Amino acid sequence: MAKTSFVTMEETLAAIEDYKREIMQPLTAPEGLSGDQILKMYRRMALIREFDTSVKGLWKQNYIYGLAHSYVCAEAIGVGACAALRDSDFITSTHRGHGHTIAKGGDVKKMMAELMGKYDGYCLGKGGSMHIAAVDEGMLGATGIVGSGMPIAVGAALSSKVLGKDNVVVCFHGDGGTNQGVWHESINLAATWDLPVIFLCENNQWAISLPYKKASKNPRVSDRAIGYGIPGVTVDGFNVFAVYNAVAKAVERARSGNGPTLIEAKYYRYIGHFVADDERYRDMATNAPWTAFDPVERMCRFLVENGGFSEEQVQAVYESAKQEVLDAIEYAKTAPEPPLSSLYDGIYSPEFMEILKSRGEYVL
Amino acid sequence: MAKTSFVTMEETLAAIEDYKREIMQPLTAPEGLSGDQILKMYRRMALIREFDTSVKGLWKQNYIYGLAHSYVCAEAIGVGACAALRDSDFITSTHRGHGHTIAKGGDVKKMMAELMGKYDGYCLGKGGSMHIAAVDEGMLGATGIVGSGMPIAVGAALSSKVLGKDNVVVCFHGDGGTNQGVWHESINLAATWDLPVIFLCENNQWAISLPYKKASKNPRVSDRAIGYGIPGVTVDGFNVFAVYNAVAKAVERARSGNGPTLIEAKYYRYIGHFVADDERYRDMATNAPWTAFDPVERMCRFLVENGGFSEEQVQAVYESAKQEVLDAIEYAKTAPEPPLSSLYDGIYSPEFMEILKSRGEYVL
Amino acid sequence: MTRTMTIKQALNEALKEEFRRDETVIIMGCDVGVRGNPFGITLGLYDEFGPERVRDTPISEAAIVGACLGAAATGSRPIGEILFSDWITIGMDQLVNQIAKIRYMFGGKINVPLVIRAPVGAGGGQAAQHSQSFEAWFSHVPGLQVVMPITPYDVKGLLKTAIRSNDPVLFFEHKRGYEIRGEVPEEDYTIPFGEAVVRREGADVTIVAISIMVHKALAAAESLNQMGIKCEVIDPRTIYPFDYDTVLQSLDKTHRLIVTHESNRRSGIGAEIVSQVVERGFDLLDDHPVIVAGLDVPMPYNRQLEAMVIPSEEKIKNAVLKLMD
Amino acid sequence: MTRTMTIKQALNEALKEEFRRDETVIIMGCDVGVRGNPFGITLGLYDEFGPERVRDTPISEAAIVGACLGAAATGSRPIGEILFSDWITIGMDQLVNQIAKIRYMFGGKINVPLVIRAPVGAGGGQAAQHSQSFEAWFSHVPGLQVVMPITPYDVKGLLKTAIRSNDPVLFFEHKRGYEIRGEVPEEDYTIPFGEAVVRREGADVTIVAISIMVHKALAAAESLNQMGIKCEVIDPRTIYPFDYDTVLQSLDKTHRLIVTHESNRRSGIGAEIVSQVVERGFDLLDDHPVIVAGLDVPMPYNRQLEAMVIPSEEKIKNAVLKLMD
Ligand SMILES: Cc1ncc(C[n+]2csc(CCOP(=O)(O)OP(=O)(O)O)c2C)c(N)n1
Ligand SMILES: Cc1ncc(C[n+]2csc(CCOP(=O)(O)OP(=O)(O)O)c2C)c(N)n1
Ligand SMILES: [Mg+2]
Ligand SMILES: [Mg+2]
Repeated sequence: MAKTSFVTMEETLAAIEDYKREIMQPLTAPEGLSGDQILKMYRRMALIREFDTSVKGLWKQNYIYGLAHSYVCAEAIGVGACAALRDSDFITSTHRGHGHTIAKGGDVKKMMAELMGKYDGYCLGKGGSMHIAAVDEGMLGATGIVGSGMPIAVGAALSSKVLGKDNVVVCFHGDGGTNQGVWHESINLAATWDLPVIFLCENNQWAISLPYKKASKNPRVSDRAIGYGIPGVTVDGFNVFAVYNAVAKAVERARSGNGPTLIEAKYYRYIGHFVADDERYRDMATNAPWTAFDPVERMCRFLVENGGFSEEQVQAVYESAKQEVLDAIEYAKTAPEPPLSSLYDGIYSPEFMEILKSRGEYVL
Repeated sequence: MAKTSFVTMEETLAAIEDYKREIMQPLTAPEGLSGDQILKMYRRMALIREFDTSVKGLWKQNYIYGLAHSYVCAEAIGVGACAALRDSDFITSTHRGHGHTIAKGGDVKKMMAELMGKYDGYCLGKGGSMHIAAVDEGMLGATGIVGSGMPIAVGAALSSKVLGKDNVVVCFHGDGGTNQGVWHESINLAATWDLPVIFLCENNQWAISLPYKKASKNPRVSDRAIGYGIPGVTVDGFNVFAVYNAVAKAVERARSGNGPTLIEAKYYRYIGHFVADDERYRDMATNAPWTAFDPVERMCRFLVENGGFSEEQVQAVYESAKQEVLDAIEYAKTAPEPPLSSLYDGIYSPEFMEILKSRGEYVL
Repeated sequence: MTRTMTIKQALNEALKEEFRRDETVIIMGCDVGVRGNPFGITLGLYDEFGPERVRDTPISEAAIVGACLGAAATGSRPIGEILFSDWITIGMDQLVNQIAKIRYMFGGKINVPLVIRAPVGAGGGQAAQHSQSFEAWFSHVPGLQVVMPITPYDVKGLLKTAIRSNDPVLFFEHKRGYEIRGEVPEEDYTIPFGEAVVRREGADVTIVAISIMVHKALAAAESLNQMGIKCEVIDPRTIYPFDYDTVLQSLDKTHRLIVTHESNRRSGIGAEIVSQVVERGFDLLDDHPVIVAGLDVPMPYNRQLEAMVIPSEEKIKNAVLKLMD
Repeated sequence: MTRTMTIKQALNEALKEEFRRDETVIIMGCDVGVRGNPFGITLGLYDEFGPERVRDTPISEAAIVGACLGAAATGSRPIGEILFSDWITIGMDQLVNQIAKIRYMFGGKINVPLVIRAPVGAGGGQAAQHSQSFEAWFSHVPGLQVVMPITPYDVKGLLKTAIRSNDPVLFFEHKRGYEIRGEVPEEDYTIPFGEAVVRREGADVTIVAISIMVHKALAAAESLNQMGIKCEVIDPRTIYPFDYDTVLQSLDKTHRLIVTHESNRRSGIGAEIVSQVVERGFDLLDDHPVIVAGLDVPMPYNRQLEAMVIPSEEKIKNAVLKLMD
């Protein structure tokens, strides 16, 4: 534990009371979601949980290079949001891209291969965890620079409008990201132009070592929507249906031409910031009380207690997700490395690379 | 007139009604301002008016090089704000720096010399209009990049706090500037750290050819304060006392350690954006109705009708300001050009320039 | 059929033709719509193509640049305008860390057909924040293309190539060059990137001149011609890709190189060109290459000081004379 | 008395000593306070100097850089930290258009005693947005100083000079160099900017190596020594000002130049160094200078591809062998 910590145990318990009183919403299935759809949501949550739990171990064993940020404890947000989208809709991501990729329907094999730097990976081994992208599934990519995905989402929404499509875009970002300049510019631009984009803040109350209360005087991110003249709402970020409902409403609004919504999904990062985080900046004991709201367990309980599913059914879904991740790991381990000759591929478009090569540039 | 214009005459008249109903405040002298102080405020407004009216002509005659932006019709804001400051307080400026310089007690001679590129100018002829600065008077300089003065103001306020001084800083910026990323970052940072800075938005409803309603969905800039957890207020920007009152209150708050305030002074730019503006982007006829609120005339009327001054007294003050500007023009015209040997002065500190020169660099 | 027109008109024509040809082309930036851009480059676009495709933006350069990327990645061909290239710094992260890298980072799966147009260049007392040219910076960033044409024919053909390209292009127009006149054919044409033009032939010295410096170099060459010195003046037109073959061919004849650009000397594009030339053609050189560039000073406002900083015809002439000595 | 310590420790010590010496020194950046910076550079500062002077910031790089300027202009000596130098792009306008120019624009009236610290460099699979070094960009901007030391002794002495300087300094630490050990005296000392160090003497080839490349160049030199080739390895330590005298003196002996840096080759600092050297000492050179630098590729994630891009000891060796051929 850090000698100095911004958050004491007392403050933690008080924050939990606040969460329970002001944010927490009961987990109730929304009208119009079939049992199958709900199980599919649970399965995606399970996939994320299993995937990102494996990543840490694989990183420690040196199968995964570089850095990796886990989506564990945020599963409800990505999955709730993407369940309200069509396949043809887009999302933009953050440094926590694994969860977004799975939530949007990405393939864990291709993702794990990418994390292991393999040629079968989503980015041919060139991106890794921080730049995971599943463009064909509408996941426009993770970024290692906080806030930098914001205007990209706005641009994708602009295309939708200008090209006369009816795609919407969900722009995921962290609470830390809300204090970047582009956050502001992007929301203002999208609001002014009534673009079909939903700004979804994953407020886990920390930006690495800085609690949100030390990063902004007003702890309620959604209040900022007022300044931009758009709706703003705070929802229970541990609750997949609460997120689904808020996003579904915002999607409807966006798709019908009425512009963006700012949604704050409040949860808590009760795990380390990234695979190598020693959390020396906080009292690790303060994490434990928050685990009571574990979104995956909560969903599991709901399914059995209120969802009309048997424990076995639910367990089987989880197990199949687990197996899928295990298969992905095996697959990725044996997948081929990128050929060295691929080094220059993709710096520019294929047709331009041709020209450059014919001039003697970028020839290995 | 532009074939297409964002603001019709009808909209203009409606906007004026809105202004009258929601924004306009009666011009009443605040408690605690002596007659002398009030006359001094008027004199500064007159100085600005005369100075910036002259600039256009001098520019056309090629006495002034580069670009220049007039503070005409904004006089009440700079003067009202700076009247609430101490000499030791700081201000940061925009591209409309002439008014801010005069309002903070700057010398029109040195400023006019600067505009004419002379060595006696505030910046030794190196800055010109767009970079006018009167550092000794606490005017930390104009900038040609919209929004870029914001974090500088925050830094000056930070110094005040860290060094245990009790200076406050007024950060002037335009409505156009509110949509820059640094605007957001700066206000958030200052709010979080309770820094002694007042963000004063000069909302003239235009950013060159773009009306504010096309730049932001919520036309009320002060609403954004909510998101940052600080007070936000909109005042009559044609009214020197309304601005004074709002700033005085914010200064008190800031000086006693309670952090920033966002003040929106709403007025209207019924003149061209800069010396060479043909205003082809709007119907120039829509300017006229706004001139009814001319802040200098309004102040003049107040002084005579309610201020207890005779018409002669008020006229004499105006005339003396006018004369001061005429003198400044004469002075500047005959002031010496910078010696060519001064070219490299000030790229780095004198001591570092010495070192560089001894190495054979920056030797003319 | 060719007509004579200004660079400004050629740019405007290129934009209109591309907007007509391809409905996915859009433009955004401060004052590009109703005002038609301060220099008049986009005049008439708003009226012809409407507010969906011609977008006046708030002053949010980072978001503009980033939104261009998002739009490009999803099927549009956006053109972003930054009114003075000095302010590209505000959108620098989007440009350098997203736009230039996104195709590569994501395994080649994203197309980035976008153009950022920005006037560069000094003169006219615009001082330190409105006078810079950063082509060297952007040529340092793999993934970007950098274009700096300076005749009406070239701006039109290269802007069309830029708009049709599937890679991000920085298109730098010299703000003191908008009134330069020249011939432009009526037919549609494009100009490939990476092909320099020999603007004047000569056997004594090779002058590689960037953007507005082409015209100053030609003037210097003309005056040197009267003294019997024959300069070859090369306009590379694009900074990346860069046509070193044409430069080396010229050096094979002249054996002397001058590179001239308006941006600062230190770590400027001249340094890159010299370093490439010495690597590729050291033995062609009789003497060391000379760079005639902007002095390493923030641009001063005063007219006389400004004139000292901006490289002139005179300075090129003197450099040639010294080299021929 | 000297002790052995790591670069990380030397930086930490320099900071603590300057904080004790001068109450106007402050630091701000993401995670510099309670966490003591991800690499541990600022460990202990928060506890010793408190939250007024050691400031954890929101993620607002532009405001951080700009606030440093405002603070510097009004009597503080701020140190701003950008966790990866790649993200300086976010504060680029404040850095290039305000910080670098404000003294000059305002006629010399504003002091700018500030330091921006930022780790540079590649390796470890951090991919395209966490691996870049932009020293060439900043040396292109008059008004800035650029420092890139790579021994514990140098980082400590140069950081102190930077903090005490009245001009803005970009202080680039190589993130793969934090554990490099070396001797550091106990007494207070500073190192002037612009003085290179000859790290190894040799008469055959001069290798100018930037930052981490110094260590790779030394390793290459050692191995070449066994083949009878004597390399002189020069560590310039500061990029601007740059010590060309030491390089030219060396070339007077060796007549062969290799410049090596990790940042991209194209328009990199190597190009600037080569262009200056050929201008100042063309006749000293027997052959063309060679630049061994990062390939012009966004940094790939995959370990093998990454290793192809980052310049290695091997590549330096090969370049020397080819030059000696
Ligand atoms: C521009 C930028 N500044 C700093 C960092 C270092 N960094 C990586 S993640 C992170 C915290 C992000 O916080 P938040 O947006 O709340 O996302 P979270 O990690 O909490 O999900 C920081 C500071 C970065 N990647 N980019
Ligand atoms: C970053 C940047 N973008 C664009 C411009 C061009 N420009 C100069 S002034 C201006 C309008 C500024 O509007 P506002 O902030 O409302 O100030 P006003 O001129 O209305 O007083 C613009 C767009 C600029 N100088 N800087
Ligand atoms: Mg967070
Ligand atoms: Mg305005």
